[in-house]
Formats: sequence, C-alpha cells, structure tokens
Amino acid sequence: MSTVKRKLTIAKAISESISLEMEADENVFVMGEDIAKLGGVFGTTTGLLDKFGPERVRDTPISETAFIGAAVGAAAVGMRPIVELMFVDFFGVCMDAIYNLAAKNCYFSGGNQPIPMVLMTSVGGGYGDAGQHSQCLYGTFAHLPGMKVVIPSNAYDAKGLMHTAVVDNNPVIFMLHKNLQGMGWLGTEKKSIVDVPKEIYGVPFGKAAIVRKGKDITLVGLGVTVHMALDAANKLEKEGVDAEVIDLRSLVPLDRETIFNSVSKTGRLLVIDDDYISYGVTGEIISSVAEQDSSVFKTSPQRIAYPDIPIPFTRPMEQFALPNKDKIFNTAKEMMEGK
Amino acid sequence: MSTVKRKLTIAKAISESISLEMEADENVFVMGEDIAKLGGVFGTTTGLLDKFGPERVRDTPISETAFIGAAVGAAAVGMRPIVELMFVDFFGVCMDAIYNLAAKNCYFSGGNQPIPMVLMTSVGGGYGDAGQHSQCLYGTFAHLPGMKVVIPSNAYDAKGLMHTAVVDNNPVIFMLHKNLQGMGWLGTEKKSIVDVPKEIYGVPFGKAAIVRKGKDITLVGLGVTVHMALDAANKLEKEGVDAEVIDLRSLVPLDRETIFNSVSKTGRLLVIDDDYISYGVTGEIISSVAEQDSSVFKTSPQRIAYPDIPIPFTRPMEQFALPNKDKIFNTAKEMMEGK
Amino acid sequence: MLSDVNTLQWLYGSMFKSRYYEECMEKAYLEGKQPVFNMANGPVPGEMHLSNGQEPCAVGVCAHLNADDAVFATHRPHHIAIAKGVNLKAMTAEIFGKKSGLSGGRGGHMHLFDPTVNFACSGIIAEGMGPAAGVALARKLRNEPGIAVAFIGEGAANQGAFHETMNLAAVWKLPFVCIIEDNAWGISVSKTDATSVPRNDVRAASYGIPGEYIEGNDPLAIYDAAERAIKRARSGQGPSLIEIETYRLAGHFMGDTEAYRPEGEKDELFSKDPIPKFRKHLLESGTLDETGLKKIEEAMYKEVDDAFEFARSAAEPEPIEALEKVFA
Amino acid sequence: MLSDVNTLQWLYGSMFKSRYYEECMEKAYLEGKQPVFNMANGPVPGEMHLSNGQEPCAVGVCAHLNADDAVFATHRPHHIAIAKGVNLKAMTAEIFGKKSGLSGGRGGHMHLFDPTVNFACSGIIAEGMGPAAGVALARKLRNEPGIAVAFIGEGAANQGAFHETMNLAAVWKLPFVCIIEDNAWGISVSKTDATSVPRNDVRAASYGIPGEYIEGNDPLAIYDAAERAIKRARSGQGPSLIEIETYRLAGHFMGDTEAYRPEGEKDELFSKDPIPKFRKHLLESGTLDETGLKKIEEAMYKEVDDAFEFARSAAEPEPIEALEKVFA
Ligand SMILES: Cc1ncc(C[n+]2csc(CCOP(=O)(O)OP(=O)(O)O)c2C)c(N)n1
Ligand SMILES: Cc1ncc(C[n+]2csc(CCOP(=O)(O)OP(=O)(O)O)c2C)c(N)n1
Ligand SMILES: [Mg+2]
Ligand SMILES: [Mg+2]
Repeated sequence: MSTVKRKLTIAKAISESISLEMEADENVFVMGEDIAKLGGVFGTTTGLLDKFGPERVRDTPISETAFIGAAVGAAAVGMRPIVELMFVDFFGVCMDAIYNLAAKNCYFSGGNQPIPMVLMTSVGGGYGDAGQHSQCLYGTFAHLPGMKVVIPSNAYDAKGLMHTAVVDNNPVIFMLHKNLQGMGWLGTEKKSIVDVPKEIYGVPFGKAAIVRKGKDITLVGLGVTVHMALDAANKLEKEGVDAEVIDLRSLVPLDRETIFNSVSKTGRLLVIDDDYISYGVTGEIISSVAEQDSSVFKTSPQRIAYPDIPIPFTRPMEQFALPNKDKIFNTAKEMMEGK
Repeated sequence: MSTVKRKLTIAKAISESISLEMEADENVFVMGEDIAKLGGVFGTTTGLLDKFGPERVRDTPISETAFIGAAVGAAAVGMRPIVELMFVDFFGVCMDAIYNLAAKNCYFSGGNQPIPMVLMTSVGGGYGDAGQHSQCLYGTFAHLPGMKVVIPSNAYDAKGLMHTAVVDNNPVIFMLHKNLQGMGWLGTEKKSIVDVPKEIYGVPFGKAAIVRKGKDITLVGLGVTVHMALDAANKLEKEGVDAEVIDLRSLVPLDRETIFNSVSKTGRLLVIDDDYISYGVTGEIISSVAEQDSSVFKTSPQRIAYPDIPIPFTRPMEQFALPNKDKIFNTAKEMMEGK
Repeated sequence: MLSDVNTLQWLYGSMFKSRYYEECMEKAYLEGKQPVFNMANGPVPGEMHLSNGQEPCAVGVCAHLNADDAVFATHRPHHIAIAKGVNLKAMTAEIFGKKSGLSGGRGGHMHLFDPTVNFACSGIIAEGMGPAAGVALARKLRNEPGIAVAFIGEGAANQGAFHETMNLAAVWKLPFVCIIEDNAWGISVSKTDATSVPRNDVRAASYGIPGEYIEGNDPLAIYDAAERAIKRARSGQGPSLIEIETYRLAGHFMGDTEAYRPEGEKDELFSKDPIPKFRKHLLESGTLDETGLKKIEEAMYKEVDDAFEFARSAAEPEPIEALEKVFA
Repeated sequence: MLSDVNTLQWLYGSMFKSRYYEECMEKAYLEGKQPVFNMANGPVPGEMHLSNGQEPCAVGVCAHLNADDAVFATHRPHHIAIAKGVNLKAMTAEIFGKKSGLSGGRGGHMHLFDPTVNFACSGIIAEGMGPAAGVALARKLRNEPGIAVAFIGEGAANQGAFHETMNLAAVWKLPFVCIIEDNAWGISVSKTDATSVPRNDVRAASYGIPGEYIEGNDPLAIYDAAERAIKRARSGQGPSLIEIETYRLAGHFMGDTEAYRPEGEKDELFSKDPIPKFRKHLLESGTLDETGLKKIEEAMYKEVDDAFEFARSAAEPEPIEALEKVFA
C-alpha cells in the first residue's frame, strides 16, 4: 500500500471510498434523500454527483420503502446499490424492505439470489436533536438475521469497512455515528480523524480491534463509545489500572473470540453502548462471555448504556443519560475495587 | 371472585376479555384487518362484531401505518383502542407508528398525552408458514423503550393480562403465540388451555410466575417455551433433577428479581426463547443476573433460542431450528453434570 | 383482437395448467390435514393461497414477457409463476419443502425465487413493488432490455409501498408495470369496505401515468391492455397501472370457510369461470377443435403430474441445512 | 371574500407574530454557534426548521379551528402552533429545553404537544397523518364536535403514510383535512425531482374526495378553501385535500447554505413575502390603517418578547428527570 496518507474525517473517508468503489465497478450506484446535489446531510456522498452524474448518484423522493425496496431489486440483478437512510431513526417507515426483503431474500432463494447492497445510515445523539433523530438502534438491527452490521469508530476503519461492505455479496447496514462523522456543524471526536491511505483497502468484518492493550479490565465499545472508553482508560492508567479497550467494529458478525480472550485475561468486563440498554448489545456481549465460561469473571460484568427512555431533547437530561468517560471510569474503578 | 370456571383456549379468553372491557368502557374499541366479520384470523375477536357493531369493531384496509397511527391519535384523546397487527412479522411496514409515535408520545409530551392502546399481534412458527409468518421478534419490541411487552403462556394469564393491558395508560404490545392460541387449524399446546373465571380480573405486568418450583436449575421461558421447559422439567425429574421453571409473562417490565432469586438458589440458569438468539431476550436475562452477581453461577449460564437464520419453510429445517423439550433436557443435564 | 394461434394456445394452455396445478395442490395440501384440519400437518404445511379463477391476469400479462423481464408476485403466486415459466418441478419441490426445490425448501409457497426467469414472490402485502422498480432501474442504468412487472391484489393498493413505488417509478420513468388483480376481497374485507374508490385505475392520475381497468376477467382484453403498457415501458415512456377484474374461486387460503361472502356470490363466480369460457371461445371462433384442445390439456396434465411426481419423490433436505445460505 | 375585520386582523396578527417569533428564534439559535457553527451549542441545540414565508398556510386554516379541533404539524411547526393557539410561553420554554416547557424539555422544537388546544407535531415525514385520522375517528365514534387537520410538506405526499391515511379517512368518511404546504423543496430535492405530478391536489381523485390547489401563498384564498374543506368535514361528508403554494424563505434548517437553489430564486421569493403583501392589502382595502397595524404589531412583539423572556429566565430541569414520564 502506498504511503500517501492524509488525516480524514469519517465522512470524507466514506465519500472517498464510495468514489473509488464506483470507479472500480460500474454496478455500484448511490441513492437516497439529499445525497446528490447536497452531497448527503452528513457529507458522506459529497462530490459524487459531479463525478458520476445523476444516473448513478440519485436523489430520491421521501419514500424509503420504495427506494430501499428498489435497492433490493437492483441488487438482485447484479447492481451494488449503496442506499442511504438519512437517520437510523427513520427505519420504522421502511423496516419491511430492510429486514423482510434485503435480509431474507438470499435465504429464501436458497442462495440463488444474493442481495449485495449497503444501507448507510447515521446514528447517535448528544447534540440536542431529540428522540426521533438521536438513536443508535444497534441492537434492533443486530438482532435480526441476514444483515451484516458495521460501525466504524475512525476514518481508517470507515474507508476499509466500506470497501468490504461494497464487495460483500450481502446486505450490510453501515452505521455512522454523528459525533464522529466530521461534519462542521456537529461536534467531532478528534480521535476519529486519522491517517487514511488513498487507495482502496479492506478492513474485515468480524474482527474486533484491540485499540489499547491492558491486563486489568476489558472495556468493550463500538463507534463513539470506543473513544469514551479510551479516554477513561487514560484516566484509569493514572490510577494504576491498565484497561484493555476493544472496538467491536461489526456487530454482525461479532468477534466473540477476541472479547472472550480479553476477559479471560483481565477477568473484568465492562461494555459501553449508547443504544438502549435492555435487550441490546450490552446484554449480548456479557452473555456471550458468560455462556462460554462464567468462571472467568473476577467480578460481575457491568454495562453502561443508554437507559430505557426515549431520548430527551434538553441538554441536562440528554447528557445525563448518555454514556461518558466519567461513568466508565467510575464503574471501572468500582469493579477494580471489587464492589 | 366467582368460582364459575371453564377451560378456555387463549383465543377464547382474549375475545372474552375484550368483550368485557368493551362493556365496561365505551372508549374501548377494536380495529385491524379481518377482525370484524371474520373474528380475527386467530379468533381473538370472535363474536365482537355481532355484539358491538361495526363502529366499535372495525375492519381496516391493509394499511397498518394508517390504522396503527390512527390508534395513537384516538388514544391521545381518550379512547382505548385495541388494534391488531395480524402477524408480528408485518411490523416492518408500520414500526414508525409503533415505536416513534405510540411508544414515545407520552414522553415527548412530558406525560401530558399518554397513549393507552393495546397492539395485539400473533407470533411464532412451527407449522410451516415460512420466514415472513413465523417470527417472534420479542427482542425487537422489548429493546425499544416506551412500550410494555406482554406474552401470555396460558388462557388464565391471557385474560388477566389483557385486562391489565386495556386499563394501562400506556402502549402495550400483546404477543400471542400461534402454538398456544387454540385455533382449530393450528396445533395447540394443551397446557395453555386452562380454567378461566368468567369475570374481569387482572394479572399484573412485571411479575414472572414460578410455574414449577425446583432447586437444581432455573429454566426461564416465555410463551410457548414455558411449556417446553415444563415438559423438560418433568423429564429431568425422572433423572433426579429438580428444575424450577419461570414464565416471564412480560418482557417490559421485566421481573429481574424473581429470576435472580431463583438463580441465586439454583446456581444454574438456562433461558429458552423461540426468537432469534443474538441481541435478544436470552442475552438480557443472562446479563441481568450476571451483572447483579456473577458469582451465583455454579456453571456457565446457557441459552437455547432460534438460531440467527431466517425461518425456513421446510419441516426438517424448521423443527431442527426450534427449541424443544429435548434440547432443554439435554442442555440442562449437561449443566447439571458441570459440562 | 389477438388472432395468433400459437399465442391463443399458449394462453389457454397456461391457464389450464395453472388450474390443474392448483387442483393437484389442493389435494396434496389436504393430505394429513383430515379429518382435523391442522395447517402444520401433511406434505405441504403452512398457509396455501390458491389462484383458481385468476389465471387470465397471469397469462394475459406474461404472454408479453420474456426471461429478461422480471415479475414480482404475491402470497398468491402459482398462476403467475407458471405463466412466467418458472421451473415447474423445482417450484413444486419447493412447495413440498424438498432439497431439489427452488431454494432447497427454505422458501415454500410464498417465497418462490427463480432467477433464471427473473421471478420472485413474497408474503407481505405490496412488498414486491419496490424490488420490481429496482429491477426496472437496473435495466435502465445498464441500458439492458427487460422491464419489470409487479402483481399485487386490490387490497394491496391501499398499502404505502404501492403509492411510494408508483411515484418513484413515474418520476424516474422506469420500465415498470403494476398489475392489480382485483378479486374484490382482501381475505374477508371487501374492496368496498377497504378502498375509497371503486377502481384503482383512477389512482394512475396521482402519478401522471396511464391507468386502465379491465372488466370481465377476460384473457384477451388483459392481453391487449398489457401489450399497451408493456410497449410503453419497453420504449422508455415509463410506468403504467392496470387493474383487472378477476375472481377468487377458492378461499383466501385453504381452510377459509368464506362465511363473509354474500349468499350466491360463489355460484355466480363459478358460472363465470374464465377457463371453460375461454375454451368455448376458442372452439366457437374456430381457433381450436376438441382434439386440439384435448391435446393441449393432455400435455398440461402430464407436465403438472410430472412436477408433482418429481416433488413427491424428491429427497428431503438435511435438517442442518437450515443454517446454510443465510449469507452468500 | 372574507370581510370580517376581526378575522382579518387575526390573520395578519398571527402571521406577524409567527414571523417575529422565528426572527427571535433565529437569533437565539445562533447564540453560542458562532463563529463556528456547531448544532450542539447554544441555548437551543439540535435542528431548527423555521417557517418564514409559510405563515399564510397556518393562519388561513387555523382561523376556522377551535380548541376541540386537532392539528398535527411537522418538523416545521412554529407557524402552525402559533396559529393554533399553543401556549407561547410554554412552547418557547420547551424549545429552550426548560422545565416549564410544554413537556419539561423532553420534546424540543420538533415535539411540541399542547393537549389543551389539541396540537402536536413530530419529526418523521407524514407521521402526523395517522394520528390525525385517529383523532377524527375518536370524534366520530364519540359523536363529539371537532375535526382533525394534518399539515404536511409537499415532499411528504410521496410517503406511504400519506396514501394510507387518505384512503382510510375517505373509506371511513372521517372529519379530516389534509393540508399540503408546497414550498417546492424537500430539503435539497425539488418537487419536480420528487413528485410525479405537478400538483398534489390531483391525488384527491385517488380517494374520491375533493382536492384543491391554492396558488399565490395568499392567506385569503387559503382561508376560503379551508372553509370549504372544514365545513365538509364538520358536516360528516368526509375528508378533503388542499395543497397550498407557499414559500420557504429560510433554509431547510438553520445552517443550510441552500446552494441547491437556482440563482435568483430566493430574491424572487422575498419579493413575494406574504406578510408585507397582506399588510399592503389591508391598508389599501381600507381594512386597517397604519396605526391599527402598528397596534397589532406592537402587541405581537410584546407577546413574543414575553415568551422568549419567560423561556430564557425559566429554570432548567434536573438531569434525573430524564427518567420520568416514559410511562404514564
Ligand atoms: C403488510 C401485510 N399486512 C397484512 C397481511 C396479511 N394478508 C395476507 S393476504 C391479505 C389480503 C390481501 O388482499 P389482496 O391484496 O386483495 O390480495 P388477494 O389475497 O386477494 O390475492 C392480507 C391482509 C400481509 N401479508 N402483509
Ligand atoms: C421518514 C422520513 N424521511 C426523511 C426525513 C428527513 N427529512 C426531514 S424534513 C425532510 C424534507 C421534508 O420536505 P417537505 O415534506 O416538503 O417539508 P418541508 O421541509 O419543505 O417543510 C426530510 C427528507 C424524515 N424526517 N422522515
Ligand atoms: Mg384481493
Ligand atoms: Mg417542502
């Protein structure tokens, strides 16, 4: 791989990745609301219209059921659509096309009609956009079989995972966190802006990244919570606690092995998620370790996630409910002290 | 309560319950596809049209988004709609009305506009109805805040839970398992047909039932898997294993206390669910015990649930994938043997 | 008016084949389900939606299609699958849940996929609309021949997917045709109780496209209307909408007692059965004589019998194959 | 043509109030967001969709409504909330996320609920349609007065919920009116690129109900059309559909650079600003003189200033209140 690297935001890495994939394969095209002239509300398709024209970069009516359904049909006959659902919170108007068509048609057809499509969507809150524009819904998508579910935490992974998504022969739900994407008008986590090679490269699904090695406690996160965990780990280090931080990168497939091996070593597991807590990601991670061998736990595994409440608009309430580095630090310390 | 009891199927208990609630409160009405003239595809509204007429028992167009949305609006101004989503598998066409409106409006309105509605739906497979008509999706609904989620395993609970649902001031997702409902044209688990008092009575949400006391292992189920667990418990008894069986009855609220107390006693937890395994009910139950005190586990907690595959049509595959008494028995025995 | 004998023969033969197919299916379905009807039992479990009476819609449209053209059907798919040329043996084996079925038994009667002829169907109302538009879009983007046709029921025209897709197809001028089979019922709910207009062809105006209503469940009238719409689609002028009056001679699904039907309706429908009617037409117009018709019928009997024979004797899949094909 | 002075005054006053409200909101919103625009900062975080230019739609319709009548608005709700008589202080406090806000700060600008005047709004396209039909159904079932009006954007008329609800309301003859505010844009996508017909009033034919298109963003023409539709609804004749040509004088949301607009479009729209135009009309028709207009304007300044003053000085909620009101 060349050594030409630039620090990119996730949004830039994604639009670059899509551009490269569209050059490489004329079956790749993009559609969604405001993805052409506007370049995507979150900037993930910026520049594509100028480069590839309105046939391959298509603004759609506000008709998610129709255009996501259309992506399924196009994929069935060999196209590789990348389709944007502007906010994941809108899944309720089009979930049938996603989970009853995209996710199941490969199986229903006995493997004869794979659906190679990417559903790109933005997740997460923290900027006061209230309860219909701030959710993550990781658990909702990961629970239903037939879709891969990918959540990058930085620009390098974003570009590489997007390549893997586009060339994958299956539906991939690509979830981009608004605190990470790098739009000017939203706060952006600095650590998500990293060196990105210019060429196409892949980052595999189902391989969690150990983004910080440690021996005392395993902090598992995804998307934005990886950065919170890293911040907490730095703080913990000052207290003599050596935390290992795992970035899941994909929920489906899930790298149960990396998690289990880490917890076998540290004996302590703390999972951090900004999706709703119950019946979601945190439960799955904890259980997948417990069912393999619950004796690895030196102390009860813990989780920090969004409480089971709709997301409130007002800042004091929203910030109260979100996970953050201090909550992680405090819980980790309590776990170290065996509380 | 009177002593007049009859053995009823769940479907009959539900239609009786709805009838009583409609008599008691004129704000209660029913709508859905084929719920009037046909009495509901699963018989849960049989006889209501004749008794209450077409204004209060309304057949709808095949427009779930519109009529579930309408239920939300009607509930907001004081009605108490019971609305049927024929199969839970259809949630994808109308989830927005369910989770972005019904589930959130109370919160969004600061509690000033509660949404007292019941969404009644049928779940489960095992009779060859394939991948769009056989799912449970318990985890999908339980994960999203703002809705109560109820799953009766027998006719007594069904009637009592329906009363509690109708008088509750919040949206309640009432999930009826097709193997239990008691329609002639579907197989019916005998143990779901039990004595039901004629009057109105309530069964509270959030109180799991210990349907079999035992000291060696805790089997947790819901809906149809409760009966599988009971069958397995009988078989285990012959091998000298004394299983405790818990019927969750509701997922939201979830009776974490009863589960934890049971596992504290038995030290062994096996959760059985016919919804998809990952990111669902089984993960939540296991984690909720583990996070409270993972040292209660004498052996690693286990789960038996639907694999992460779309539901296959053909009998050999479908039966292979479903939980059953033998799988429970075998896993429980292994757990007893410390494997 | 269509006079090509080959096509007329094909129309009759396909309708006849479809009807005989459903008769065989009915028998197979009921095996093991008597005296007590339990959907879970017998060689063909689950729901079964027969298409008896609706054959004209399938043949009148599919007569204009070739393998490149995609068809998306509904929960009531057999007549359309047959008219579209889906591999009958593999389709029947699929409905019997066999390993040699179209999808190895994973799909069943509501999920028949035959990519070689671009046929698919599914069990959620109006769900084929979006995918059909998507195939049409793919054909357009790649400058390939081939159009897409979505069949839906009249009840499905009240579902959001119908509206969204019609608009999308019209805005993008896709080579797409929507066929509404108006059998007057959505399970037990009549069109009158469910649909705010007597005929869905008027809804074409919402999309600025042509709409037609075809009365009489007549294969020739359907053939003509479909020709207009499909020509339009092929020539890049965009989508059309056709609603067809048809008859559901069976229950919604097997086991349906149809108590909701008005007295006498079924008898009246049977008296208008399109297959004997078309047979009579072929005889009277001198297109075919008894011998010619019998020859076609015999061929169809044989093809269907062979398919059922194939399906019955085919091997069951291994249970563990359930875990395969989730991902490609 | 409307000649009642009180109503004319109310129409003007409400439009004026709404516009001034948005001007104040714009300022408040930008606080803390400069020089670097970050949506998360300032007293009003999150998205902000201003209604400047669309006031005629709100006032022309709401002039006919009383508290029993329900209104469901969209992500762009302020003008409608104001015309419907939502408590302005509590609404503003809500948008500022304060404890004394309509919902204690939980909802924010896209989730304004004032049950005392039956107003609600939400952030998902066409989402108010179903609930509005539901209120209409409740009124009908209980034989109560009161109708329901759903406002949506022209872009929302391509969403499934629009179609399903129009059909449902028509089949059930509900006291329901759908108002489409056609500001020609759905974020950056023009109506031409998104909608298969130039005007959505033709879509009324799909439901067998009256449809009207009102040109010119003219409060009086809107008033008249709304009167017809609302009378029809009140008298039990069922729903109607009205599309209104209107202008979005602001960006889609604040921060929108509007680069997608054709050159000169904004200038042209500003030259047709309905508020000065209506002011001129009132003067020229002799309905009100400068003094009379100024008096109204002063009253509106005061009401809005008071509301912002109330909101700014109101107390923040406790963080832990986040956990309350999930269930009633
Ligand atoms: C979204 C959705 N809602 C409801 C159903 C249940 N359902 C299956 S077939 C049917 C009636 C369909 O009527 P129509 O579209 O007229 O087709 P027909 O059965 O008459 O061929 C219904 C309500 C479904 N499959 N999907
Ligand atoms: C189902 C859904 N899809 C997309 C969006 C994102 N979105 C918010 S406003 C908007 C444009 C709406 O256009 P229109 O209906 O014309 O209303 P306007 O903004 O012009 O008032 C879009 C696409 C959404 N909120 N909900
Ligand atoms: Mg029909
Ligand atoms: Mg607009």
